[in-house]
Amino acid sequence: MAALSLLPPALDLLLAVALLLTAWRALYTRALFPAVVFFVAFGMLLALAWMRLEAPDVALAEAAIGAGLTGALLMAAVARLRGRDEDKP
Amino acid sequence: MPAVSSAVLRAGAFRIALYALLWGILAGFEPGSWFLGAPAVLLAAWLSLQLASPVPFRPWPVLVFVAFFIGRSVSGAVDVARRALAPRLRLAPALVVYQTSLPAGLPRVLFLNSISLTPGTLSADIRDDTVWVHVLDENGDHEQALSGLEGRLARVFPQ
Amino acid sequence: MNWLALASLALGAFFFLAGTVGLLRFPDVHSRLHALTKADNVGLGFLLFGLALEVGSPLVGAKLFVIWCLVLLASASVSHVIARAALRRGVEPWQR
Amino acid sequence: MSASSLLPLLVLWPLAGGLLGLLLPRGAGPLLLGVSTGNLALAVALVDALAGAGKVAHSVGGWSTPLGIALRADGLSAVLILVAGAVAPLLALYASAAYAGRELRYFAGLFLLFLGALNGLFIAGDLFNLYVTLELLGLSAVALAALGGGAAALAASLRYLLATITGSLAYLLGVALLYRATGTLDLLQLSGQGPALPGGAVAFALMVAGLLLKAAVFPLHFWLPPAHANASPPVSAALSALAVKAPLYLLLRLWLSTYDGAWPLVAELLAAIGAAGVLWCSLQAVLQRRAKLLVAYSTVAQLGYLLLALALVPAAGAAAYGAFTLLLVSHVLAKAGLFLAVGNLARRAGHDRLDGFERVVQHLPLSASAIALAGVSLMGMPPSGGFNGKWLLLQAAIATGDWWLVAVILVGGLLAAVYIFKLIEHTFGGSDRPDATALPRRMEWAALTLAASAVGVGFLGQPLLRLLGGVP
Amino acid sequence: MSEHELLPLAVLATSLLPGLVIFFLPEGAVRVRSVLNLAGATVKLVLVAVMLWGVSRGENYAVSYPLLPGLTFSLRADSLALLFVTLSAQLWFLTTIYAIGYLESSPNRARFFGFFSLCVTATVGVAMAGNLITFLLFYELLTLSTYPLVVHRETAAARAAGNRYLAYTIGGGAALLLGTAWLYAETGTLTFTPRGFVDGSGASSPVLAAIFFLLVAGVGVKAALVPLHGWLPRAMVAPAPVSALLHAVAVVKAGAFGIIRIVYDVFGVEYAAELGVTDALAAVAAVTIIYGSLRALAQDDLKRRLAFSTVSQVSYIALGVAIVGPLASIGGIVHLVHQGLMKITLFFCAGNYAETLGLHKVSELDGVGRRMPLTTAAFTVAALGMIGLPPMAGFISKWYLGLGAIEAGATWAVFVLAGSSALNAAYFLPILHRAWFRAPTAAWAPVPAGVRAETALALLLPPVITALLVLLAGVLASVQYSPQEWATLVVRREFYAP
Amino acid sequence: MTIDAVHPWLALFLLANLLAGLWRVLTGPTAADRMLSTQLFGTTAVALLAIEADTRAMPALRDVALVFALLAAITAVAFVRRVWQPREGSK
Amino acid sequence: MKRLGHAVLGLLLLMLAGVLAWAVSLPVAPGQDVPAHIAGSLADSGVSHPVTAVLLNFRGYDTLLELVVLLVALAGVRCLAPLPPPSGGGAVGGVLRELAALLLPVLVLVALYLLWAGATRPGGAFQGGALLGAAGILALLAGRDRFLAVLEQRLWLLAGLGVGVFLAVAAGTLVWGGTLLGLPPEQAGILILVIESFALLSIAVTLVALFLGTGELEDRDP
Repeated sequence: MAALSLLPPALDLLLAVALLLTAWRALYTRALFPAVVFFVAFGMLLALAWMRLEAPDVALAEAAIGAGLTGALLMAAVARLRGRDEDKP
Repeated sequence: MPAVSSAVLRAGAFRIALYALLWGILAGFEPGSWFLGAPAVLLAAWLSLQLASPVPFRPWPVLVFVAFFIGRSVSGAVDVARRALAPRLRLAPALVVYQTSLPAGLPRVLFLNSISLTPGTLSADIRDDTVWVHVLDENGDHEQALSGLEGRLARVFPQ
Repeated sequence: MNWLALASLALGAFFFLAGTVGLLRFPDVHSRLHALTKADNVGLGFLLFGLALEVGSPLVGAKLFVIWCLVLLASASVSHVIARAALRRGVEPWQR
Repeated sequence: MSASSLLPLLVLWPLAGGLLGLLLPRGAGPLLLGVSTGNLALAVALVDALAGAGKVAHSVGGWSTPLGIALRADGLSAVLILVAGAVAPLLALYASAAYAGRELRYFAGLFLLFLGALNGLFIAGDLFNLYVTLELLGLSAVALAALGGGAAALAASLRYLLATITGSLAYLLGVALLYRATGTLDLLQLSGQGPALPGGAVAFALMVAGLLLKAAVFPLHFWLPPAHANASPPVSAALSALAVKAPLYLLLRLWLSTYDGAWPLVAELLAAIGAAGVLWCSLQAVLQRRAKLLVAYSTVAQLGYLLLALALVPAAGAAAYGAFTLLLVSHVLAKAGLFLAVGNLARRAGHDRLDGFERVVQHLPLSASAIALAGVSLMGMPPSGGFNGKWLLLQAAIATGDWWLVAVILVGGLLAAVYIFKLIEHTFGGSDRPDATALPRRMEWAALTLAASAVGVGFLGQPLLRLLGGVP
Repeated sequence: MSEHELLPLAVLATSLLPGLVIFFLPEGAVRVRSVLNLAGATVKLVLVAVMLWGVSRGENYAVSYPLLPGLTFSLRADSLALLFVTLSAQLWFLTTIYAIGYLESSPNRARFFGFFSLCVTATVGVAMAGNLITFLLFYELLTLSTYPLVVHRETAAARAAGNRYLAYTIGGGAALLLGTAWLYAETGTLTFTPRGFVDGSGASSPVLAAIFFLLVAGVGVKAALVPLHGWLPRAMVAPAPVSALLHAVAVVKAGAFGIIRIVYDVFGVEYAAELGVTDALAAVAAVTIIYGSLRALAQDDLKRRLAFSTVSQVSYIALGVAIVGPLASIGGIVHLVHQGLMKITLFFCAGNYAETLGLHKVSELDGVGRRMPLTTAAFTVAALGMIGLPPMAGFISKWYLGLGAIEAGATWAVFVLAGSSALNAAYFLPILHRAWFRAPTAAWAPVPAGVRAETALALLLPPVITALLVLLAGVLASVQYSPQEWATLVVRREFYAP
Repeated sequence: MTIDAVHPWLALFLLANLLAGLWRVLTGPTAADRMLSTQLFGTTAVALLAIEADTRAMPALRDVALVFALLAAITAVAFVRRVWQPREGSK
Repeated sequence: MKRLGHAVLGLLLLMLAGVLAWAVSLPVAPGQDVPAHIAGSLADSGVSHPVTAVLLNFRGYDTLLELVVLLVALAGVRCLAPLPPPSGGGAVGGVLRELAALLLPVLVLVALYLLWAGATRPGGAFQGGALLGAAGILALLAGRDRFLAVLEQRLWLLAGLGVGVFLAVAAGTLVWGGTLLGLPPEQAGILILVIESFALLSIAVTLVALFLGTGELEDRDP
């Protein structure tokens, strides 16, 4: 069972890695579209992070705003900047 | 006031019941919840009627279809898993064309969605009655699988 | 009951894995869509089924079922629209 | 009106004004001017109240902490609210000439909401409330940055948006950790507790990282120059002068109060970052070929000074704290004036390339003077607010024996002189262009007034320091 | 606020306010501008005279305003300050007249006269600064207000010269700032005190020596000490009144004046000597004197020759200060005034040649004495004064310097002075020879219609007056209120006061 | 071994799975390929939330899962309808 | 070299993540008595659920500011110079139309459920409004945009209503009670419901308008 008690930290570790990774890529990816996708992923992961922090109300808000709407909004924004960098790495 | 057809009335009642059930599931059938729940259900039902005209269906074939669908889904997943996890990719994708006779609207959309969830097929486009289906393995007998699926759906929605 | 739940959870996890592997290994958008729609949804179904068994409350089970249905609907629709958009944009499906 | 009610009013008033600005179909200009002037009156009233009491507080909803939110103002809050309040009517004046129609309406709404957020942030006594105000401030800044801009402004503000949201989230994560560890969000109750808390260091790192990103401190400044340079002049002025100061203010509060100035390493790190920022971004400013980019890089460089001052506060005390405040105040005024003035030049020339300003000194003498006066403060020449801040900073650095910082401060001042005079030099010479459009005079006067007050505050060092009070 | 506080402020205001108003006057308002300028200059002269009279009777004129804790803006009219204030007030008056004539039809005059007035304000501020921080304040203001004058013509050459000027002076300002900040950190005060305030402050000698060099390097840039002189010859692209002002009154003198203040009122000349820093200063000054003269010899451009002459001559002041002793000090301080009078005459004359006849080079001056006798006479008086011939003012300076050097046992300095005088003669006498004794090589441009004298009156009067002053300062050297007597008053305070 | 003990492993596994999906965002090649991983994220997040709701006895997390499920399609639909429209000249 | 850089960066990220994870897994403070505090004051707050009580009463000020955040976001998008509207592109497919028909009623239902849930468990106007907004966006994307006409006419009124009502309540409490948002206990419940409902509507409208940007919705500005 000792190994088991290490699991939650491992889970948090993985989550933190994912958060940092997506945040970093969202900010530093030159092309706009991949950056936006990373940001959407970041938002979803953040909802999971709030879950781990035992803040279900924040998680709920994050799920609604971060996971669902931010994506749509950013897509609409990208559409307005068409012809820049979609489909490019 | 325009006459409300019996089909609409029946569909309305059915949908109210459905959404009430949903509300109940969400709110845990708490009595106090219906204070806001009842208007919510009515609103949802009204909206639903605005968006989709009533589609008559037969209850029993629905259940048959659900069972069939779940079975096909699982085998679809198994199929994909096999292909994904195999050491060498065994894919021979192709686009297949299929003519459907299902009525437009819910039946046809259900058909398209079911195609995507059953083994080896993915509905990729539709124009008029022609469905483009993307298949993972061009060697399978897709025509038969698709018509089988279509047949079961046709039984759910009588024309 | 317990073992059924466990098996169901394991199966769910397995399909999730398969879905991800497919997403990474398959050669083009269309075939990746196959992997996502089929494997992940079924994986989620098994997982939720296992969890529902575990909890044993019909209300929770029903809620989980509703969730699954919604995911199914969303995922099938999304895969169709993406495949359609890909075709209409002129992305040719990969061929051997 | 009791002094305590001033605090909520400072938030409600501009917020209500902003809402009206968005709702009302016309009358945005007078609304903007009226509300921002009213806000200045409130700020002055607050300063007046503080002069007697030293501190003012208000419990929102009547709930005591940790349940409710407390609003508090001390000397630092008052100074910042005052300077923001003083800048606002001038920016409003400028904007009411620079914009018209729907642009003016959106500017009015957004700018007043921005002002409300700023006030709210400076009086917030609660970590989560600080987060919300920070978010409001960041978003209104992004919105302003995109206002009326073309595709370049839009792309820049999108990146600004991503940066500011990421920054807020990092800060929020840190707040969540603190809350988990203590069960309170109140700054007073948390004061001094930070370092000893389990996870306190991580929370600190998260919050600092988020704030530094939001403040565009080198090397997290990448988003600032495009965003500030592509915005329209009153917006650039508001952003460069005010928006980026708020996160630094918060950083100071957190570090000095919640964390009690803990960990010498933090001081060293902040100083190192600040120094690198001063040098690198001053150099970047020198190398720019576009005036607004030059000014934007100057902002990042000046933020480096603020960070230096901040880093010295635990060791040097009042001198560094005063340096932080005076540098901040003078930079607010100087940078606002500078951006407006450069905006005037650019508006006349139709672009902001340095080598095509076409003898503007002849046609826009007031704007050229504004550049010079703002430059005096930015270079830290006496008499100016910038000099006072730099003097105190030098004293602090000498007192702590940080000679390398002394060198950085001086070299930074020299580089500032280089880029300011590069700007000034390009306003001389070139060919005449009599066909260029004339500018409304108040656009020139607003710039000049701001720049002149950056120099003028050099004579208000003593009263400002008295209002500021000791290191909290 | 008493008159004792008001007067220093009023002296500043007489040039500051007209300057600020002029900025906002339309370009065409020539009359208003001229009246404002001259009125300001006149009032300033009167006020300065009042202060001179007061100070000589022991009155104290001072005003201060706190800037930061421990930091004060402070103006004080002590005898040394008044020496410089008087010089700049007089010369500003004359230069204003000259400039009005010189720039009669050129563009951007509002800007020019605005900055011109600011420049004088800064100079007066430098003179009356009661502590190092106020000194620094006006010193930097001087930099800023002279820059637009240097680039006034807006040509590429002017802007290049402006950039170089800034590079030097801003760098100097930084050194001065560092020295000041460090000094404050070490001693806790910056107030100018007769015989200095650093002695006994507890700071270590090496630190104080370092501070001394920082401060002197800071002011040395403006004083054009070699090797910090590079900006000066280039700044010659500016209009003649600007050159006159830069060389004779404002910039260069502010630097030299700073050296005096730092040595006397910050360190105290005896303590500075104890630290050993005066020897170094004397050496630098000596090198500058010789180097500047040698370079002047090689210039054909008249204004450049005068510029290098300035480099050389200003260091007489530094030399006088650095040789510890009352007589040398009198020589140095009095030269502050004398050099100003002489050099401004020379630049006025050079400007007249350029403006009236379009002559810029030494080699073009053949026979100019016949065409412009008054100008050339004024030039001659000033040039002879520069060489150090009695009864011109320059003789007094060199006399005291020489005596002082012997008194202090620094005989090497006498050789420096002699050498320099020889060099001065070598680069001035040929000019005089050409002007008076050679036949003109080309036909002169005709005298403009409506001008009766050899050139416009506004251009002619100022050099004639300053030339007369050069003569008077030499002849009446021992009359009360003469520069020499006033310098003696200053020195007495430094060396003999209790 | 109780069944609860499986949950952390399961969650860890799913999270690792999700992380692997990030690779697709990085490499593309088409914008749609990148979008696919957000679909994967959505489904996985629902699963994770359902598991945690059980493990931590926080039924509210199921509402979060529900919201995820409801909104799973929106981003992708917005993508298709706004960003990834047919190019000019394609069939 | 680049590879090495990536490796180093990866390592750094991993370390950073480790620290973060460690911090998250720390035990919650034993002395934390906030829930008890809240329970003690709940009766006065007008709502039975701690979270909503926190959001709307104890921390109502934060909620007000958050509503303003949304408004700012909307203004930010709407103030952009009108760009060419997004190419509507191909026709809406049948699948999408049906998806909307099936999902929209459920979204509305769940949105209202969340509003109701707010009184007793996590949920409330924000989450509900977000879902309702999402419903609007989905409807738009699926070509079900008849409701646009209403938005066009009354956009700022609808979007500003939530903040307006809230600000009015806040100002009222400040003027009459001397305390910002000091809700009288007897009326707290109904006031909160009023605020919540308007907020729900405004949030949804705001989100939809946000999505629309400047292209499709005719700007009714002077």
